[in-house]
Amino acid sequence: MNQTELYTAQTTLPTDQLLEMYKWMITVRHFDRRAVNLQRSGRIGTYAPLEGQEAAQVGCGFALEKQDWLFPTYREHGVSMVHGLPMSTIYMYWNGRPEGCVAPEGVNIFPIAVPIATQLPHAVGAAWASKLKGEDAVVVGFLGDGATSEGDFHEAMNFAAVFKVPVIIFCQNNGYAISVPMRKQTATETMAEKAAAYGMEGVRVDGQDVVAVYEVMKKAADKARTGGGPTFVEAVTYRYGSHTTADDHTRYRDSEESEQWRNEKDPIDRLKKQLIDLGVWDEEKDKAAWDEADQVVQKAIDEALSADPVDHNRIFDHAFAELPWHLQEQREEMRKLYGNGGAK
Amino acid sequence: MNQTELYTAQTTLPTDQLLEMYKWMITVRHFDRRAVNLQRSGRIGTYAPLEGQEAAQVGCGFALEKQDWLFPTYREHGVSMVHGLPMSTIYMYWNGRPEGCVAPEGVNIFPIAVPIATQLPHAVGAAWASKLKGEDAVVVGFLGDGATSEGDFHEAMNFAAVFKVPVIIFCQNNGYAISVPMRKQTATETMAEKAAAYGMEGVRVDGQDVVAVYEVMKKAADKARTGGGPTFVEAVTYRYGSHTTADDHTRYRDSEESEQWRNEKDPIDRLKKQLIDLGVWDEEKDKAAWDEADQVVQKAIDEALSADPVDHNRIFDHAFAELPWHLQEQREEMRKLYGNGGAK
Amino acid sequence: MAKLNIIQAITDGLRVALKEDERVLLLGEDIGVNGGVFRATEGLQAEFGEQRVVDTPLAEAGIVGASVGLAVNGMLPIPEIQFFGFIYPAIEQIVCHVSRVRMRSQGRFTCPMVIRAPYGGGIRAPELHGDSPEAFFVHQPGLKVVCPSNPYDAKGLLLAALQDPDPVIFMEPMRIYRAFRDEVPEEHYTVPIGKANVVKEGKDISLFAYGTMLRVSLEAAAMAKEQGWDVEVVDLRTLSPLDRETIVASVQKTGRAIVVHEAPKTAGLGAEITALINDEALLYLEAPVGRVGGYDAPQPLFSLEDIYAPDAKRILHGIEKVMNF
Amino acid sequence: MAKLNIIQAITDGLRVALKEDERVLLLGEDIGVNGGVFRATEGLQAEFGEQRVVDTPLAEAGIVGASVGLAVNGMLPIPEIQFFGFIYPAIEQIVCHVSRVRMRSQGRFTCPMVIRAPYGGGIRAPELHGDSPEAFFVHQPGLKVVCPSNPYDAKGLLLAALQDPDPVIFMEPMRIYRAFRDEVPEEHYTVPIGKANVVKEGKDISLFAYGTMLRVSLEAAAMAKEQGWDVEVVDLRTLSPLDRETIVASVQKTGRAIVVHEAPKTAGLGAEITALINDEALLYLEAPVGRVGGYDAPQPLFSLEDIYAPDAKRILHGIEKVMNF
Ligand SMILES: Cc1ncc(C[n+]2csc(CCOP(=O)(O)OP(=O)(O)O)c2C)c(N)n1
Ligand SMILES: Cc1ncc(C[n+]2csc(CCOP(=O)(O)OP(=O)(O)O)c2C)c(N)n1
Ligand SMILES: [Mg+2]
Ligand SMILES: [Mg+2]
Repeated sequence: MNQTELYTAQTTLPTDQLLEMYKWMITVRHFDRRAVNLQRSGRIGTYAPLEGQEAAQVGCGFALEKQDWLFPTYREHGVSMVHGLPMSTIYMYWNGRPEGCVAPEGVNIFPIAVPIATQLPHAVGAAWASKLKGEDAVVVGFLGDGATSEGDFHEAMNFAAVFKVPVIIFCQNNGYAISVPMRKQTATETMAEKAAAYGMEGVRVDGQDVVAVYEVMKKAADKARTGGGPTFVEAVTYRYGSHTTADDHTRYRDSEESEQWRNEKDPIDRLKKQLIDLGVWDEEKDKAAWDEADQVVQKAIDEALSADPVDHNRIFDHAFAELPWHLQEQREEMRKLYGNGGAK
Repeated sequence: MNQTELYTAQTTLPTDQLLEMYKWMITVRHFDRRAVNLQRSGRIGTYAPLEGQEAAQVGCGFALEKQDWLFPTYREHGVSMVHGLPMSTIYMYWNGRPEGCVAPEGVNIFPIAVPIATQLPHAVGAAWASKLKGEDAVVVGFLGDGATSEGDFHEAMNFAAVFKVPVIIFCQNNGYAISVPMRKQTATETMAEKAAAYGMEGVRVDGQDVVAVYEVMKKAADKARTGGGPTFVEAVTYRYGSHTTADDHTRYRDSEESEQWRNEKDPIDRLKKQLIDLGVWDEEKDKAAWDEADQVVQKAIDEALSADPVDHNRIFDHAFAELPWHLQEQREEMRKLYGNGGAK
Repeated sequence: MAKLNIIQAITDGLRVALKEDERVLLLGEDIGVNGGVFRATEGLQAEFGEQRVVDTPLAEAGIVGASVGLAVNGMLPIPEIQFFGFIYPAIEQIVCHVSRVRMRSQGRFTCPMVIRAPYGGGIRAPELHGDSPEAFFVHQPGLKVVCPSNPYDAKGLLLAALQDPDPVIFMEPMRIYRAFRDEVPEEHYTVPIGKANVVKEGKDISLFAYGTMLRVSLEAAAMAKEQGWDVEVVDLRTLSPLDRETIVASVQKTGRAIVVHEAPKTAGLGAEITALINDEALLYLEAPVGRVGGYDAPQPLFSLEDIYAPDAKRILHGIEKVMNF
Repeated sequence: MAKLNIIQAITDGLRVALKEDERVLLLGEDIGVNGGVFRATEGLQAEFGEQRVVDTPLAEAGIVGASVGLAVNGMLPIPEIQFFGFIYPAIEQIVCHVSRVRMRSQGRFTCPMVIRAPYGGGIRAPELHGDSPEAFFVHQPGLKVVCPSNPYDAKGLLLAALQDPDPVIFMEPMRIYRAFRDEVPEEHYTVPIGKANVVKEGKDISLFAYGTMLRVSLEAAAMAKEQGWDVEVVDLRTLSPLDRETIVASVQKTGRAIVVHEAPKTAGLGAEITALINDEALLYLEAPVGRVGGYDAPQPLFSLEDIYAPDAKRILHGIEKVMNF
């Protein structure tokens, strides 16, 4: 039942889907690099880069249906945009804007959970509701390697298995929790083997191979959708850069390590080579694709950065459905001191 | 590395040790039955009976050295008395008396932890300290089957394995968490298999066979003492009675089940038969042993119930090393209203 | 009308909710076939099935965390925490998520739920079964906190909490679960959240209490009567948001006030109510607001619990101090 | 004497502690080779080894829970919680155990430790990095809570906390970690726990603040000066137990008071201090005690954090309300 050797792609996908995946992966990477630069130039706040993890996220995103739910961490930009979250929304989040947490109606993406692993019980609960309502929506709860140490991970895994809910617990094992390497995080060789402790299927997949990730997630999603219950998926991947723009990864690991991943296991190079071998891709097409990505990303950046200043009434607007007296008075005082914001 | 089929005794022990174990087991059982009756007759408060779990606890107690530490739950009366906690202390605990939490100097038994699984990180920390100080004390953290669902269990198991501390996590799987049977608690067949998720050795042992429990615990303790790190032990056992005297087990399980355990797997009957087969025991000796147990237990009860009324100054005596001003004033007021207690 | 005690009124309220709203789902430890350790869910699993009255694994963060996901995806969960003192492992879920989902998602998602928990001491239970950490939840924005003191309010507040679009912490006074019975209507009715109840009018001093302490306070008020002091007793019923109007009006009338709770005195509800009176009625005060709470020492084992929690004698002493100021 | 900022003073205090007392052990997330996300433990693992400065798995209950066992068995742990807003998963360990071990064991076991955590907003960090849940720990008996506002106090309070036989929550004002430098003695010294500090004498109104809010309050005091109000500014330094003498003496002198903190206003420290003043100095009050806190709404994302937390303008407005009462 448990697959703890690295799962690699068994089949190949239709060319047009591979092309679509590839374009998404470069878009995600470009989005990410621009975000890092925006932070450097002081135009957005602290940002959590994902460069290196594009295949894990795009592969996951492609395996899901529109009605499915995501319960993301702060690093799920890639899968979130594939699942329908506007890029500009994500940029706004990293600019500390409330709109940055709001997915469009019909896009089932829960706001980013900052406290580690706390979103996993939510994912299990949402999947439970989906099951109770007889809907065919599947839920994906995201986490990293470090998050497996938190009690909430344990409780969520156990609830998922006991109630056999349609959830996939998707762990992107990028080798580090900020500065802490996996070997200091757990005494196991893999994360996937932890699933057995819950009587849950666990799969370890090459997170740099978008097709492998897609296959594993698709299988898990189909299983969940047809009443087969939860799956734990460990995607073995790597973040090339720092934990966030506030972090300096050279303090805790030698750059050779990340260079090696970049040179030998880059998910984009890898797919690009496949596409070229298939004879459906070349450098010219590639340049065009990056240019297109740049336009899309630029548009999102312009939108995010040109948005009106945040209306400070938002502090109160959604604190409660109906503001209790003390919040009403505090809002009044705020308006008196700092202006009405957008309030009528 | 993992032993998930039921471990049964490989050797037999010296006759005098078996006799000693047997006497302890009947003493524990007698202590337990008297406690239930004392509660019924209103002379102590709610009590958590352990009848049926004597072998698991006595076998564990015998495997430990004087300097070893226990971090018990509310049901560890048996192992606690074997390890040196006076019976009268235990009775006082169930009478809501502060002295009931206090082990004699030199007896390393931490006060009972009521919040489920919260004592396990303490056990790991104490074992860690023992390792850092280069002492050869081993620590045992106790829990039940239900407790494996709590986040603190998970975090303690992971810390134990990552820091490779001399701790044994000893789970008495008595089949129920109050009314909730194991199959609703976890989707695994056993508790022992959960250890693998932490890269820890897990052993499942017949908790009704005192020798088997002794062997497994002795091995785990020797391993811990010699730097081999932690072990998770699942002792498969059963509580014949209710969760506590405030519970009614007939509401959630049919009494046949417990009758069956009692008739077919009783740890005391089992050892008694062995002793008789060995030709070292007979009914006469047995009666004498129960009489002796009765005297010891009666003495403890007299001591516990004849103790002076609790001095209410104890509310403040140990709140802080030095009472801050507001507690001093509150103590003054208490004395004014309710008398000095034993205060000079 | 049936005469029910508090625990029966809660069971009745839960039954009404399960009947009326298919989104309602009860989850917790031992609430199924066992009917809960206090029998609050007695018979409900048999009546509504294992899908709607669910025994969970032993994990409070899991119970509350799963409830967040259930609520966000359209259910109306009623998680039971077996004792309020066992809510601590769920505090991260409550403080980081239950209370913030609406705000974080700017209203895109909401998290209505009623978290039930019996609180307070007095039943000779082991340690930590008697904690009263309500101040934590009153301090945390995004939550409401209610606490009934009688069967009628218990059912009415429970059904009001379930109608509330925001999450509510529902504290149950376990010591008086079965202490007395009231007429409780069979049908659906609500007791409004945010409204206190003047249970006994008086002109000399206003006493504010809730839950278990209400009746003890009435006792103290009767004793005070003998000393010629006419105590107005106010049952707060909702601890967050507080019913400022009723509290302030009462103090403006009497000019004196005292707050009573089981929780430790320092930084408890008494502090907030004293501060509220300070804000709104300082000039009416003829004496400092009195606070009678549990001692600022960890709650002791049960042999000392009666002396730890305020009793009528201690409350009377508090009243004396305020009256004789 | 070296001029150090707050973060350097803390590092220095930790170094002194590690040097002087072999029982001392630091544990937490990313505190080893990375030196902590704020560099509070910079260089300490290199200097004292992996046994004494320990990177733990990502689990706060585990960190604090293991610290209980370490302390009980003779070590003196200094767990770091990466941000105060991430202490919630450890609250069960703190409230049920850290604070109660001495009482529960009647002194047989003790649990001395210093739990360090940076608190408050203002650094443009993601959500929940800016929480200020100190009121929880002030309400819980068995704990002490301290919060320095400058480098000298930071080292002195840290070393005092380490000498304290009881557990101490050590709040670090992250927004001003590097804001300014003070003369900080190299050697061991302590700033007594339980003693507030009158940083600016004044005769018209007493302002009580701590940590990050101290300097903002001094700004507000300067602005008030222009309006002719002479504000006395008191740095509480210890939040539990409060320095009653200093607080009361100040209010008796000025007749007016205001409390400032970043945490939400309702049931925060401001409530307890208002109640304390009510208890001890009611008759001296010429106006209600003012409370300036964070709004009673969940802390927003950072684009709104400056308007959420009190600034000099809001504090001045609070002062005005009290002065013009
Ligand atoms: C409860 C909690 N503790 C600590 C943190 C601070 N923190 C943010 S990310 C992180 C490391 C997470 O590592 P991992 O789970 O591997 O995810 P990754 O960042 O590598 O994607 C930590 C410790 C937090 N956000 N929440
Ligand atoms: C955190 C917490 N939640 C709930 C409880 C109430 N409770 C006490 S014992 C118990 C069941 C424990 O079952 P198990 O771990 O199997 O141990 P056993 O009682 O069977 O020995 C529960 C739910 C508690 N004490 N602590
Ligand atoms: Mg990681
Ligand atoms: Mg059990």
